[in-house]
Amino acid sequence: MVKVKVEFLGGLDVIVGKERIHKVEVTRDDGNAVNVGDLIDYIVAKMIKEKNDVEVFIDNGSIRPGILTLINDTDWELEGEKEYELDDGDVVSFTSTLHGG
Amino acid sequence: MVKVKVEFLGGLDVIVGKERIHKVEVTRDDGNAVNVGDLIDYIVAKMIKEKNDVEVFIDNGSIRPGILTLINDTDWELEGEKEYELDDGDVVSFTSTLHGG
Amino acid sequence: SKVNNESLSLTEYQRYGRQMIVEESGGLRGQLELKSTRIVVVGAGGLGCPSLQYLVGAGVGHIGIVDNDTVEASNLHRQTLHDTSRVGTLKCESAKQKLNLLNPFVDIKTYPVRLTSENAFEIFDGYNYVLDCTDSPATRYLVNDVAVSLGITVISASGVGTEGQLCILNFKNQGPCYRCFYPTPPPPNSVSSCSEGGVIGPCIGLVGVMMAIETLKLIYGVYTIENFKPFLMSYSGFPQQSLRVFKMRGKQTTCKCCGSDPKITKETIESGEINYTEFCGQRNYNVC
Amino acid sequence: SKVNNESLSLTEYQRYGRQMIVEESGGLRGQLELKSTRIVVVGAGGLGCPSLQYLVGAGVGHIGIVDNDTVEASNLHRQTLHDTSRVGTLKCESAKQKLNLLNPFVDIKTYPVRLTSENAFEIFDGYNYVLDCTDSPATRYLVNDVAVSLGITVISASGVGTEGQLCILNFKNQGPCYRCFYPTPPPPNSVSSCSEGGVIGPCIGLVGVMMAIETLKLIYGVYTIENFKPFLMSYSGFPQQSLRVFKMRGKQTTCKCCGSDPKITKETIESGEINYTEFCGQRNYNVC
Ligand SMILES: [Zn+2]
Ligand SMILES: [Zn+2]
Repeated sequence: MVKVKVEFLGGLDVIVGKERIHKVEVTRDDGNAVNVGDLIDYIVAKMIKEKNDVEVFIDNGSIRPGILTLINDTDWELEGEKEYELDDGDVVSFTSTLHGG
Repeated sequence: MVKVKVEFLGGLDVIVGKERIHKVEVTRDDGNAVNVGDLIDYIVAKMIKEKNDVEVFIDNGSIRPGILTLINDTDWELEGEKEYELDDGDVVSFTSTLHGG
Repeated sequence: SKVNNESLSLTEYQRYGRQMIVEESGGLRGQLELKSTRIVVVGAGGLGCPSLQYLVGAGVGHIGIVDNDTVEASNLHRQTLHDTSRVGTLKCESAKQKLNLLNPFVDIKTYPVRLTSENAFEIFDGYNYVLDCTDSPATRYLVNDVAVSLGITVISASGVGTEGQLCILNFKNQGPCYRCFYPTPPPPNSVSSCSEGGVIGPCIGLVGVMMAIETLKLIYGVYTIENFKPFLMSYSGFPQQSLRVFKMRGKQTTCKCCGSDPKITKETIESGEINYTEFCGQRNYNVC
Repeated sequence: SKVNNESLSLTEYQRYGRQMIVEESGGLRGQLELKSTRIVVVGAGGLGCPSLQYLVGAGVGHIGIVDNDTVEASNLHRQTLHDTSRVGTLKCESAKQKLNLLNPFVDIKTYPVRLTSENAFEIFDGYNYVLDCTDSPATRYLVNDVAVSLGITVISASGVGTEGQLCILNFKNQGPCYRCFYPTPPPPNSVSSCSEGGVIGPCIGLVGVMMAIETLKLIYGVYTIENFKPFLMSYSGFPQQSLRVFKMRGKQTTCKCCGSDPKITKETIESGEINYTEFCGQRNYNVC
């Protein structure tokens, strides 16, 4: 079990009850360390209320293009993406890329 | 012995070699917990190079009017001022109040 | 509520539509709040120019501008509401002329005077908010004291070099005032203005834009007695842009201005008993 | 060095003195760098207006403005360089007229066209920096690709509602480009513009001012190959103003634009082989 903070920024909070910041506890049945992939599954299964909002978040089995994923304010690409093993207190942020000018 | 980060903002870095951020270790001979008052004494004794810069920082035995003191981004008035006992990792910030417009 | 019976014309709907559809703006209700709000801006310089542009653009109904300085070419890198053709003319008039063109629906009044103990009450009376865009400690104390006495919330900011600070003072008469934070003024020789310390135009400009944003939030009702926590924002432009929010002390019962036994009142200010020049120390400030 | 043999006249010294005395500006050397710098700004809207004001105020010598939109009253809450008297006229011309008055020492060129695969190379060629102040993904990819191909550093920003983002792309041809961050475009229906999503004027304005500050830092040489770390700044105006700096990936060797085997080149862009509309999906963007 791991306790982490999850943030939905850049308007993405609309898919999770309009709350930008969520504190969640995620467990794995097999007892292995919980990674970011598990957290994404948890968000889809437990946090996104409307099922047709899932496609705003997930595309083709991964985070939708145009959404940046940050682990402790760092691009997840530098941290191992879905394989990053979460620790208590980690902050995972998802932010929609903005296009207006 | 305590390891803390000390910041000099709003132009105050001029009195400490133009470096805004300093990591310092402060000890007390009597073995008691190191407080913010001790840190201020340490800054005056060890960090301010030019002795006539001390009056930029200290006035009448305390921090000069016009300088805000923050402990972990909180006004020190809420944290016990000089009596606050420092822990490893604490951040103490001094910032000159600006007046330009 | 201070919303009056005014409504929006079709032309106003079209002009403000892009902000009214943002949820945080409160839609029509928020726009009518803006329209009925009266704001006085002290100083049409590096902070005042961008604040005024966005407050007037947003449709704040009534704006006062207090400034007796004239435009200089050396102001224009940061005071972008003015222009070269206005050098030598009053900043408040230069600003008003540009702002009228930006948004003719806003009523703009100019006060081409230096704010003093004698005139401040008359100028501030009737305004809902004061923006402190001035550049000397003495004027900052005066703005604060008069606003507290009249029960007006102040959006106060300052900057020099590449840094800036912003706070909300006397929030609904419950929040701390400038003297709660700074009971004793700084020694006069420790203060530098934009003219002598220098300033990077967009750094002070960014702080002015932040003032407009905080003002809109006050008008929209984002801050309430329940959720307001005293803060001071500290912005730094170089080497990396950063914005920190410090949690600040609340109203001090011992405060001479807003505390339980205030010595600073309309009477003591207007009589000259509170002497700002003496309090802050004699020093020549070059105009900013 | 790209500093040419130009010097400053006494009038210029007086105009820029307040920023030249700030240490971070590099004094006379920095001012001459500004004077010899050529910047093209794509979009004279909510981001472009404040960026242009401060870059022109600061004395950047040569500015290009690309925009084929005309001013609408609904722009004015956030596009404060324009005004009511200019409604219906070209934004690039409206901006130029104001900016010339602000600082007659700046040479301003207008491009009243929509940026396309056909004209982008010709427009960008010769500029030192591109400011991406546009409002659709297709144009953002085009700006990026052409800038990378020409070896130009891009200051890219965007905003909607009360939020904004900013990054520096293709820094000295070593930093990541837009396609390194976003190899696949977002689905067209996930994108909202300022017109349809709405925007609070000073929130997008603050991001535009941040662009000017980043541009000045690039010109002053604050960022170097040695110290530059890719980042993305994320600004939020409500409920509390916050600015976060995310640490981002570096240049991707697999990037189709700036990687080791680029498929996106002057030839494939200009021939239309790289089809931006198809890549980003068909969708009608209302002009912002
Ligand atoms: Zn007080
Ligand atoms: Zn790339």
